[in-house]
Amino acid sequence: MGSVASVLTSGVPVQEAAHWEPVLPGLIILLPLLGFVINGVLALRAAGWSSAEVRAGREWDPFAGSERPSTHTLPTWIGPGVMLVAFVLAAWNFVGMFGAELHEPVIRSYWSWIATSTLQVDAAIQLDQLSMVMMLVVTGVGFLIHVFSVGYMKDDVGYPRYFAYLNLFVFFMLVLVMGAGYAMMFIGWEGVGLCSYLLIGYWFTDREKSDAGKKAFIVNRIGDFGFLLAMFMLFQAFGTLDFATIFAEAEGHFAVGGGTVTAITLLLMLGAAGKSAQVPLHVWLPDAMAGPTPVSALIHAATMVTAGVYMVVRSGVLYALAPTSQAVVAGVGVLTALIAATIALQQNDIKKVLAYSTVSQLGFMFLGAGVGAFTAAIFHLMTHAFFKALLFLGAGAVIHSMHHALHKVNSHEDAQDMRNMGGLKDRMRITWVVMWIATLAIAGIWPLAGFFSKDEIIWYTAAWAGAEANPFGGLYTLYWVVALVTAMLTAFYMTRLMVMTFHGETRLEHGARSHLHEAPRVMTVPLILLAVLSVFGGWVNVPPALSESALGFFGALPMTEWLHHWLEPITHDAAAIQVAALGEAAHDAPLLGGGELAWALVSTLAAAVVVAVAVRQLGPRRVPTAAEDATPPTGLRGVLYNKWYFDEIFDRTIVQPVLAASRWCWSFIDTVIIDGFVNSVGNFTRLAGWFGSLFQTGQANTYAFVLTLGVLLVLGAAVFL
Amino acid sequence: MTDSLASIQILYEGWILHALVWLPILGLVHVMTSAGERAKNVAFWWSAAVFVLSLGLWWTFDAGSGGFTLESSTPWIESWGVSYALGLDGISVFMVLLTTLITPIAILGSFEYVKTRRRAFYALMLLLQTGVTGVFLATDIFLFYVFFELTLIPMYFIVGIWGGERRIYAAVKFFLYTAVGSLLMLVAILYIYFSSGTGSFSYEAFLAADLSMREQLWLFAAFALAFGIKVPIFPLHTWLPDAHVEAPTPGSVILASLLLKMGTYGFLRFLLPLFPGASQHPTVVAVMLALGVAGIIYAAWVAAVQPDAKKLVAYTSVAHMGFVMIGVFALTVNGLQGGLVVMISHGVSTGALFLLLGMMYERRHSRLIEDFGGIGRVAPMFATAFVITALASIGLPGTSGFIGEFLALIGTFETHAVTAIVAATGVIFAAYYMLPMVQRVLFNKLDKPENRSFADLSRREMVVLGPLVALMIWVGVYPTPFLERMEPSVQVVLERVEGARTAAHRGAPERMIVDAGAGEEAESRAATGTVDEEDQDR
Amino acid sequence: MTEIFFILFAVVALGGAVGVVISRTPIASLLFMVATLASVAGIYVLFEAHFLAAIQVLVYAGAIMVLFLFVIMLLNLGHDYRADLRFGLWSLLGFVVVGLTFGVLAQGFLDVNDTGFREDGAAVAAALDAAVQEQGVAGVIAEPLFTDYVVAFELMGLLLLVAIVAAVVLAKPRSRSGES
Amino acid sequence: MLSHALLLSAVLFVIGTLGVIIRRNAIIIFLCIELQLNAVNLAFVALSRYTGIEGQLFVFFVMTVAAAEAAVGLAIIISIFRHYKTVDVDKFNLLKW
Repeated sequence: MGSVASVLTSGVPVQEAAHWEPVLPGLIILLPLLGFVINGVLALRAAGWSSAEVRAGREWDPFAGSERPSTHTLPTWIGPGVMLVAFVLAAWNFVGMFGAELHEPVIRSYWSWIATSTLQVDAAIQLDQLSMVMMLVVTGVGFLIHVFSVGYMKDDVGYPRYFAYLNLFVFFMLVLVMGAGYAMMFIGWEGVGLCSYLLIGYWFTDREKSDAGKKAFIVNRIGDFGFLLAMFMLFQAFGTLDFATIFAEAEGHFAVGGGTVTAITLLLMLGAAGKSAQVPLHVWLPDAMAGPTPVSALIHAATMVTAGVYMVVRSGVLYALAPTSQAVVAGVGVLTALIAATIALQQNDIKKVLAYSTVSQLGFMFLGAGVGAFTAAIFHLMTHAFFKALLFLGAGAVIHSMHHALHKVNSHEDAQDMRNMGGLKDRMRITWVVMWIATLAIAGIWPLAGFFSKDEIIWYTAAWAGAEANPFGGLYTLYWVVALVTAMLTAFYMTRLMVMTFHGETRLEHGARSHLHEAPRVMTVPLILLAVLSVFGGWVNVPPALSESALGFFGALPMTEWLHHWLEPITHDAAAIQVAALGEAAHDAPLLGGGELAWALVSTLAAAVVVAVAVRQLGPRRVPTAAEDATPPTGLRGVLYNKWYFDEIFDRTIVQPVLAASRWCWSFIDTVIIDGFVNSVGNFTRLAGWFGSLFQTGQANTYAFVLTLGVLLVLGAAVFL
Repeated sequence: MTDSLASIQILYEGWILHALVWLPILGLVHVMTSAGERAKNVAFWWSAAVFVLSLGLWWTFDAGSGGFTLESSTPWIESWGVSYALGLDGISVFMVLLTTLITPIAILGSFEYVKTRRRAFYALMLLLQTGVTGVFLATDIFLFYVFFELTLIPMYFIVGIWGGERRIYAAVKFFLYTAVGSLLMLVAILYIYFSSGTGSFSYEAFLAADLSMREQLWLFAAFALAFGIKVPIFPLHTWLPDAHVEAPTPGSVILASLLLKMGTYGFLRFLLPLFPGASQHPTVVAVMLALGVAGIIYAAWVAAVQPDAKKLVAYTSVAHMGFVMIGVFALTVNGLQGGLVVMISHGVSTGALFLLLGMMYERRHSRLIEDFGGIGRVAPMFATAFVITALASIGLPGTSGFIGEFLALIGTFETHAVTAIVAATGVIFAAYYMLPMVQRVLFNKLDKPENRSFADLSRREMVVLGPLVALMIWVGVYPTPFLERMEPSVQVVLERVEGARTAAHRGAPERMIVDAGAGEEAESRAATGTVDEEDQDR
Repeated sequence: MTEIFFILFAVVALGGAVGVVISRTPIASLLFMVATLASVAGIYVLFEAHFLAAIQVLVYAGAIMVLFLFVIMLLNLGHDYRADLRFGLWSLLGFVVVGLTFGVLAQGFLDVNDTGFREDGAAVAAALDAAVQEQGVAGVIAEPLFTDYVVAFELMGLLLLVAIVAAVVLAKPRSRSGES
Repeated sequence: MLSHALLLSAVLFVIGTLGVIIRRNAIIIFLCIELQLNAVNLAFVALSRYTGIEGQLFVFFVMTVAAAEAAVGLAIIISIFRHYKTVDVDKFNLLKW
């Protein structure tokens, strides 16, 4: 992003506005695939050696020879290398598009994928402002995480396999983001589901980890079910699945608030809820922490989970046409944010806290998309990608060194449990500093990135709550209040995390303390870069109301509302429809009134107060280590600790009944009824045979008797009939 | 390139279909005369040769107007009007190619598996290939019926002799189940033969038979039962798990990939065209869709709790065929094409799955899922192939499974939205039954010592799985050549059913004049305004 | 007049028949059988079938019953008598079925009027008596026997021959197969 | 008179049949069969009076058959007796499969 600022100021020659030729867009997608293929081959080769060793009874140790095993060298360069080239290409195209004031999306179709007489789907990609932003985030943050992974996964046996999966994930994510229609998006949609399945279950020999992977895939599949149905309805209505035609003809086909469009949007929301872990279908994300930490950073923080938000923003026109589903999206978003924030308060596993924090922030993004502030949602998505990735990678660094330390004294304490940490700030200085930056950013403290994006979402919720013709005005006000509360909660649990991990005296065993060391440079450099982005990322889209004020450095920031202008061609139609449907957004908040600037000041000051209070309160308190704190909390804290019992509820109401039904179907219907009938037909014939044999007694008399019976019957028939 | 194509086409004109049907018999003779060990190689090379020969069909087959191409008909039993007639159209070309592809692969896959009476085994496999190819190519109903019954016998012996413990029960059950169905069909065939009055068993004669709606409904029921057992449709499926569990691996592969397709092919070739009135009848369609959906959900649920891996995969076949049924009876172009693609992708993916299970059985002599665990650590190539095949089976986009299921569902949605919605839940249940198996076999701890010596794929096994995996991905990524070739034939079938629907709506008399003569046909078609179809009565 | 004779003969015949069935020893049932045959021959006479009556007594009572007597003597069955009457379910069923058969036969025969099935029954009877007057009792039978039914007559000869051969083969102790 | 005769023949026939069913002794069964034949002959003769001489002719044939049958039957009984040492029908059930 830094390079962008430089290009902007140097004033590159603006190509003629009308037409802009993308530079090798196909290559951006192809590169990660290439990376996957090469790394895949390397992985299979390495796996071949390791399986040979395992078959011979020994464990395979690639580090036997040099410090740097042969299997690691190539993937180290190909994995991140491919990402770097893709990022550079994306940036280059961004610069090109930046100058070209593009209005119509550029669509490149490579081959016709499905071609029946009524359904025509091309393998086509679509380049416009929205997909460009997403591509930059995916490849940019992706590249930093790849570099971090080099350090993090250094002593893992399946190193090439890890990078193969990571590249495959980026490939599918790009297909999702750059797809020119719902069908292409669906390929990426399920593809990233597959990669998250493979990466969560990366250490597949561990049963819980592969269970977590399976759970993620099945829950995603439930979301994809909704997405599929939405696609069928779209095909039914438009006869095609391409974005261009659908969004152009949407207004013609649907009346505002019409039945089908609401159904379509709700089903799309179901798909988004599955993928972006919103309330009913969020259960898989916390378990997904079983995967390696960089995976959590890339997939479960920065890119995959934001796919749902991207899809909602991309189908903005449809959502604008269905106010009810907009209210539902916003409602689900804010509800998720609240629930996840409350759960995060009681979690002890550092990654679980961050996981619930992600779910909560995603809730905010859906709130933004729900109320129609699509730009705000994308803005928060971008800034969130920066500081959440930073938080996860920081946590990864902490876990890495904790693991290393505990390993040295070979104690079996959980390296991820915050109750075993404490006082790491003097050992891991850089990580501590960058983590604080990220925490302040996510808490929404001025001037960091989080403040601008989250504040804009909260403000738009308030603004649209006051819109004249908004049928859900009251509801939006409630959303606004809950959003404010959740923002405070976020500040609190993040500070709790920082305090428990870095402050106070270390609860680590004495021997292990000396082995705690700062992460190697290959891990800290991406951390620092992300920290820079977390600080300056927010200045990309400073709202006009704030840019002149103190909060906006009195106009010094060059790119006020840049992102808004940038995404104008995408969000323009949706905004127009929304204004027509709900009327102009109000200029001051409901209930207490006050402008955007006022409320921005209030929220950032409140956040600052919460952080200060939390540091002062939690700092001195002695936290029991994991061993001592055996009894799980009870009462309200217990409910939060047990994640509002979502897992148990789903297990008892859905999973067990289906399993029981399956067993019943097999044992009863299949074996007893159907097979029973089939076998009984067989037995019936044997039975008839046995009955017939009764008459063959062998004595002449019985035959005489039967003979007479026959005579009787014949005579009787002759005489009487 | 095009003129060489033309030359191949001319080259292929008359004899190719007959060659495809009867070459395996020559192979059979050669196998019987060769020594025991060499039998498998001879059989493999013969079927591979037939496959290479059939590849020519892929390029020379011009879909044209959807009717039969490369037709040839010589009288066989004069007095009854039975002719030995073969023909190829958009629907059967893929089935024939699937047959010629799967048989050599199944034979190659059985090199280590079959140890006793090898000559007889491979002879039966080639006989089976002839039977199945005959079924797909016959355009004379009598000849079709002969081949339909012929395929039963080798399969019966393969399951009965080389099978597992309860093979006799399974083989007898399989044979009786199918025989009962086909006898009913024979009755129906004879009924049409006599009522059509043309005194010939040819497909055109049967198409021209004008049957009242009541007759059509009864005949539909008879045919549907015979093919329903073969497909298998929901309540008639209990022979499949037994047959699969007890059958030897190559038997299972052929059974899953080819024999099930004869059922669904029957629906497309006979039920829809011969009884258009009945097949578009609302209650009939409702019943068939209900059975199809029930099959999908029921089979998925039952599959999830199977301890035996082969039985699990057998039930998944029932689920996949459920998709074909809803696709076919949605009576839309997408539905039918979706059904056809599911048939192809199921043939490839389930065939590969059974081969993989066979390899597991060869190494560990057990089919129970819990006997395995952590195979991924010990056999990475095997694990990769297993995961790709499993993904194709549950229909991940980018694999053939998805194309079929997506088209079938979208086709069904166009006419029967609710059915499509319920059937779409099958997508979730697909993951519900497949992923636990993949996890319990490949992932989890490598705790059992026997699994440690689980050898990875040998070169032969890679050659067996290679083409199947490649086909799964090719159809998933670039299905257009398949869709183009099947399109015209599907249109022809649909027009017949459409024609019947408009005739029924216009309150046509009880005895529906479906196809009496060109003149009337043109007039009735012009009346309904659909495009005039000259080659309708070729 | 003939009515009384008929009743007499009928009673004797019935008594004999019942005797055959329920008598304890084969010899007794054999003698009852002879009595029945004789009374039936009497009835033949009442129906003007004099020749047949003679044949009945001569062949049936004389030859066949004697043959039976020989067999009974040969197998000296007389003394080892056991109650071989069979009671129980089977005989009950037997009675029922036989009773029903009798009911059906009786029903069948009741609607036969006095002159047989044909209307000109009486005329036929008269013609028959005239023929008897003219050709004699034997000639009446001989004439059709040797003209229309000569084939049947020859077949009868053949049948008897076969029966004789069969009887000899069956009854002869099979020395070869050591069956004796 | 005719109907009485026919009734008599019916009774005789029925008694013969009953004898065949309930008696165990092969010889007695044989006698009962002869009795049945006689019943039929009686009916023939009774009716031949009013329907033509053929009736009597047929009785003639029946008698021949009866004779032949008696001869063969008794021969069988003798050979069975030689093997089983009894003529009780229940003892030999070769007919049972």
